[in-house]
Amino acid sequence: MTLHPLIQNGYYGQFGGQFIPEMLRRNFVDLEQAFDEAWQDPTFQSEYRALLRDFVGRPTPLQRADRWSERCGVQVLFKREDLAHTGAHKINNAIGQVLLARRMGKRHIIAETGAGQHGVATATACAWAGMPCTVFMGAEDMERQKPNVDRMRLLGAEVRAARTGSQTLKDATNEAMRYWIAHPQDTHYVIGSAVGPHPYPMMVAEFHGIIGEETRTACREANLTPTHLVACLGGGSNALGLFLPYLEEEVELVGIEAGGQGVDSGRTAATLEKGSPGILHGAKTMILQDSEGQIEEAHSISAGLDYPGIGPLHAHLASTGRLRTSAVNDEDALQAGLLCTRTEGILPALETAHALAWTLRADWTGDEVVILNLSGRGDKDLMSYTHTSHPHD
Amino acid sequence: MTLHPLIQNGYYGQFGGQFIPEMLRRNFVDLEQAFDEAWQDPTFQSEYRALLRDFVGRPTPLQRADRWSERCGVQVLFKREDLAHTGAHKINNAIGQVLLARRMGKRHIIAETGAGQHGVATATACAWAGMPCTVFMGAEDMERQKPNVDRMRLLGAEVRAARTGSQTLKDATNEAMRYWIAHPQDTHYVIGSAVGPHPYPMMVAEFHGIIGEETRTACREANLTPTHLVACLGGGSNALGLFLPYLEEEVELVGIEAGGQGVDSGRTAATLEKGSPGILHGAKTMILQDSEGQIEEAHSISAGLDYPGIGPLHAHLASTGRLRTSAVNDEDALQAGLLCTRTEGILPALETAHALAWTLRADWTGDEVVILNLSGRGDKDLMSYTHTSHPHD
Amino acid sequence: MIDVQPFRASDNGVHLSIFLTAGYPDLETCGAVLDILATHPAVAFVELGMPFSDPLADGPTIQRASEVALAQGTTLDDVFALASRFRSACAKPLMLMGYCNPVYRRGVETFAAEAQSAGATGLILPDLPYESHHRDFKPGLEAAGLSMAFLVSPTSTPDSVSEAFDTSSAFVYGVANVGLTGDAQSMDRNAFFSELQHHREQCPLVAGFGLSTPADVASLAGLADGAIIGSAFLRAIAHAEGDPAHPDATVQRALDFLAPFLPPS
Amino acid sequence: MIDVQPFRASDNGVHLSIFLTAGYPDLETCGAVLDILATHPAVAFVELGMPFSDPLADGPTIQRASEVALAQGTTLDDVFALASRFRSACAKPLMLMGYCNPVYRRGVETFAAEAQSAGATGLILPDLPYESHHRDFKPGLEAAGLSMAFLVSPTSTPDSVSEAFDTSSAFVYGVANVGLTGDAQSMDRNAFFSELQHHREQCPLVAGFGLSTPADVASLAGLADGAIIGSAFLRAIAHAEGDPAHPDATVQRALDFLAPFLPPS
Ligand SMILES: Cc1ncc(COP(=O)(O)O)c(C=O)c1O
Ligand SMILES: Cc1ncc(COP(=O)(O)O)c(C=O)c1O
Repeated sequence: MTLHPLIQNGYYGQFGGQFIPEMLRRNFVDLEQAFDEAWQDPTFQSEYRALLRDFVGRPTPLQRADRWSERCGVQVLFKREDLAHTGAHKINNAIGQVLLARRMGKRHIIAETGAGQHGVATATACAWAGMPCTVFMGAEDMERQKPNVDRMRLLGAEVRAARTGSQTLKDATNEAMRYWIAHPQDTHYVIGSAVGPHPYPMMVAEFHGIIGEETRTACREANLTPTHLVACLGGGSNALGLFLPYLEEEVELVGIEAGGQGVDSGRTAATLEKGSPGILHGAKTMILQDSEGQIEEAHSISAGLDYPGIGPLHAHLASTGRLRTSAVNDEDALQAGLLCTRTEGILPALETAHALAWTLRADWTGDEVVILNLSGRGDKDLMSYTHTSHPHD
Repeated sequence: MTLHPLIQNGYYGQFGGQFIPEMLRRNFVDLEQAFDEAWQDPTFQSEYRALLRDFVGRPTPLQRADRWSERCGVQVLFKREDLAHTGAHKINNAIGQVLLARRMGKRHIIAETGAGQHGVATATACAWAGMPCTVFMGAEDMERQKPNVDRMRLLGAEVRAARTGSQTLKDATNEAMRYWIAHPQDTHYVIGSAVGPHPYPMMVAEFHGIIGEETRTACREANLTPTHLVACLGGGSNALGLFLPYLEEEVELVGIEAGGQGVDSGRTAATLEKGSPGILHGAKTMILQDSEGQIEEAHSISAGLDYPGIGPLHAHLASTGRLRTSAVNDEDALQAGLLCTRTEGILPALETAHALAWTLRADWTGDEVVILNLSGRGDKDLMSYTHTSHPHD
Repeated sequence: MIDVQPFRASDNGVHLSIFLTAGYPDLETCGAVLDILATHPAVAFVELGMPFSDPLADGPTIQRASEVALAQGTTLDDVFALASRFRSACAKPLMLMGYCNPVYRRGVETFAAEAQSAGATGLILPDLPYESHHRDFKPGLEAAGLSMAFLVSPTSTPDSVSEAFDTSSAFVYGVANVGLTGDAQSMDRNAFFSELQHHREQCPLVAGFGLSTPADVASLAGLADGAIIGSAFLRAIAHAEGDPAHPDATVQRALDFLAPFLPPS
Repeated sequence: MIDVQPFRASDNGVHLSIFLTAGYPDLETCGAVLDILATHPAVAFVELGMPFSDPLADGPTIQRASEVALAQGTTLDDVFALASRFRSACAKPLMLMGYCNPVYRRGVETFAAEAQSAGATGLILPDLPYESHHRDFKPGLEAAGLSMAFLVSPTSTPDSVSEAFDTSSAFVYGVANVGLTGDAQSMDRNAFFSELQHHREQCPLVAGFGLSTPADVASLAGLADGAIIGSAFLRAIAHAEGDPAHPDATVQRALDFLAPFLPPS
């Protein structure tokens, strides 16, 4: 399974491309070639698959969510990425890229992280592979997500504070790129979502394609034909991982953005809904920007969705109508996350909670079969949830 | 697979029994019967198995731990219970007992918890089943393990502080028993380890037997014959779950106790090593007690091993020499946990870290095949680890 | 064969029995209170609690009393010394009440011999199962001439009830409450005790758990031979947390508590 | 066809070019500094940085300068006004340097027309790929008569090097350092620039990134047509964080920085 039919010269429709400085061009040429070769190499595939099984704990279940279904009035199944090692889908990509980097002879891994989930996943993959790892993280995010900083350090990673701009994910990404520009030869940059210059969006999607592939297998075994695939959209990796094997099929693809305090509040991360085409982090995509083309700060209660861009593949799929999108606000996401915890016994990541909230408010006839990508666990979000459920504690 | 051959009148050799007040006797008669029936009922089994698969995420992997093996000079495989829903093996038992309680028509679940892992597992199972849940937890432990208290509350459980004695696990167990004595009819008490009056030790072991069963299957597929099964011993549930299908086989069973600050320091939880036969929480077993028969406080850096008793089945297996035991001190466990994090990319629970430490110091010829029960993840232990690795932070 | 007569009530009378934790509020004061119980005309017999670190069948008051006693270092030897003091002051039955482990740890035979020579009448061990009793405890206890009281509760099966009356050699302890000692949850006490009446000939029946007032005791007339008051008595003699105990004041509080239980003169 | 002559060095000479972020340290002071650059005999041409929120190819100094400029509300219109001011003071080439997105957002044609009428000579957009240049940018820029400078770096493939010289219409920007602007990491600069010599006839070659001293510039003699100093200049004119800028003091610091680059008289 590859996305190649969609790709033309590094573009996905009008979006994508490689808006990168010359100092990195060779890296991208090498990366594209190395990924294509590896992806077709049965040895690489079997090593990757074995790791997904034995280290990551795949396949993850496709679980009937009975109480959730009842509440929505439609059949809902959860794809349990929260059960993957380190607690989210992120590890599928991290382990894949680290394997690839090793194959390419790279000796140092860098990554950016927002909430720390991708940082932890990458640090984990690097610990496993015995490769040094440097994770860039906004200084502000390091304060807010201290436990994940500790986890990365215990895993042997160096965590570097990004002190520019808003000191969050966007700036950590800039810092990682800068470091890579300064150390292009021995270093591989593990981007954490389906964003950035080609081939990253495609490669990250492929590494997450296992989510959709397992979903297909489980559906076949259960004799189910999904009508809707629903996922939250940060950069878009968990969504695309689920959608990938279904792109050509008759099934509705639904991506849920973070509305923040409201899509029109000025404090939102609903990039597809409120953004416009532009160039960020090396790709042409939909971005939140002002009239001067300066990137605006995104806002979401969920650090993993708090990004002013979106994967260029998603921008393309949304522009063609293949991907349906909607936005869910902070408060609704929190409430949906709490409800899922109380009624299903699953504490979902706040990112995931956005997608959950949408299934509660969507208009269902009752005949649909809805698969929701439960992209991660919410242990990291305990404080936000606790504060909401007992505001006076 | 059942333990019946070992059981005589509720005793396992000299240990076990039902040292319970009359007010609970009928509950135990009912429970024993209900469990025996359910366990033989294909409907119950298939419901339980389906939940383990779809909700808990089983089977968990049996992973070759390459760097660990190299360091030990022997082949080591990790049974990845850390990947089970809620982060430890505890959920196998919690979900099993909650299913059983529902079948028995019980309408309220109670549980005790130390570090909070079993409390979270039980609260999770209850959220799934829509049953009210009350978790008893030492007031002291509630302070130390605040995040798990928050998780239980978000899952809809009531957490009640045990304010007697040392205000830890032992006292929470007393409180749970007391509550049950006061509400014997509608309530089921989900004990969290293979301890307590018969049939609990056996029943909890059976619910965890899936660990050993999956291990057997994975070994068969990989054409491996284990020579050693290693697990940490708190109450003994993860150990017995792994050992259960191997009791009659030629394989060494190794249980690692928490040495605390040293088995002779007076601050230890090495019950089998330093304890003597006695009666605690309804069973005759090995316990830490003074010359007056008062129960002593256990000490371990790991809250899940910090218990002055041990499962009576383990006392029996140790007394007959079938179970080999050893103790690992706080500091060695911490260091082994940190090493596993850095070299394998798995942050193990501090409980598990005790078993890991033992594999590092054991005398291996190199021909052994060692299966280590990686009973849980160490996110909950982040502070202890961080403090150790950066004591001056 | 041990004499159950002292536990039997005449006609519609109900013996009052008081439970006191050994070493509570402190060893000295406890002794002074025991002296009162020994001589007080309202008190027919006494249960002396052997403090245990993990008293899982006790409610918060008795639990707390155990904790206080243990914190002050109360030992089994102290329990026996208190028993001797009681025995030297009266002939009322004295039951030692506690949990299996301290007895088991001391060694049942040693324990029984010491208890007997201290003047104890018998034992109540709520967590002792019948099979362990028969195998591990009974021989030693019988050799020392100590009796046993087993519990029946509203949740007991008919078999358990029969077993309790068959096995108890002092009295059968009828749990007057579904719940713990001192737990105030209500239940149909009358119905439960009525059903036990046909066993009373075999062995006296004494009610306990959740009783506190003279009215509680009186309400058992015709239903039980005795009524045990524990938590309410401990609460009555408790002094303010943190204050040192004043034996005289405590003794006075004990007397005040007992006064309403005297038959109207 | 755009005139590359102003960028070409005579014989072994090396043109000095200064990079300055528009709006740094503030709009007024920046204008005053630009006036100096316009008239200073050591300066052959100038890069005016268009501040961008996410300047991922810049080192910390230029990054910080962008942040300061944006925080004070510097806009593209301000950039163009500064360019006009420069153009009205001299005929030296003026390159606008920045990132694709602000240009793309303004619309390439609009941007090009505005830049041209403000007197800009050309553009440097480190994140612009050739294919997008040819498709989206080149037509508009050529129509407005604006030139382009593309980058080559020590990691560039031979194909990329050829493409840079083929496509650049002002000069080729040779990255004198594997690393970011202002990054001091050393490399074999000579070897890299030597290999590029056979392209110089096609298009002038200007070195940048990591250069700061007159010696750095002099060392490029025979290897490059020019040398761009950015971070070092910005650091030189920076005033203490938090202090208000004093245009006169800043101008003096700029003059002090430039003085050593004057040929010995
Ligand atoms: C659990 C979880 N879900 C979703 C996301 C959003 O990222 P993406 O859109 O790439 O899946 C994140 C990012 O951190 C995450 O941690
Ligand atoms: C991860 C983990 N391992 C082990 C234990 C010890 O319990 P047991 O001996 O019953 O497996 C605990 C108890 O909380 C635990 O959380």
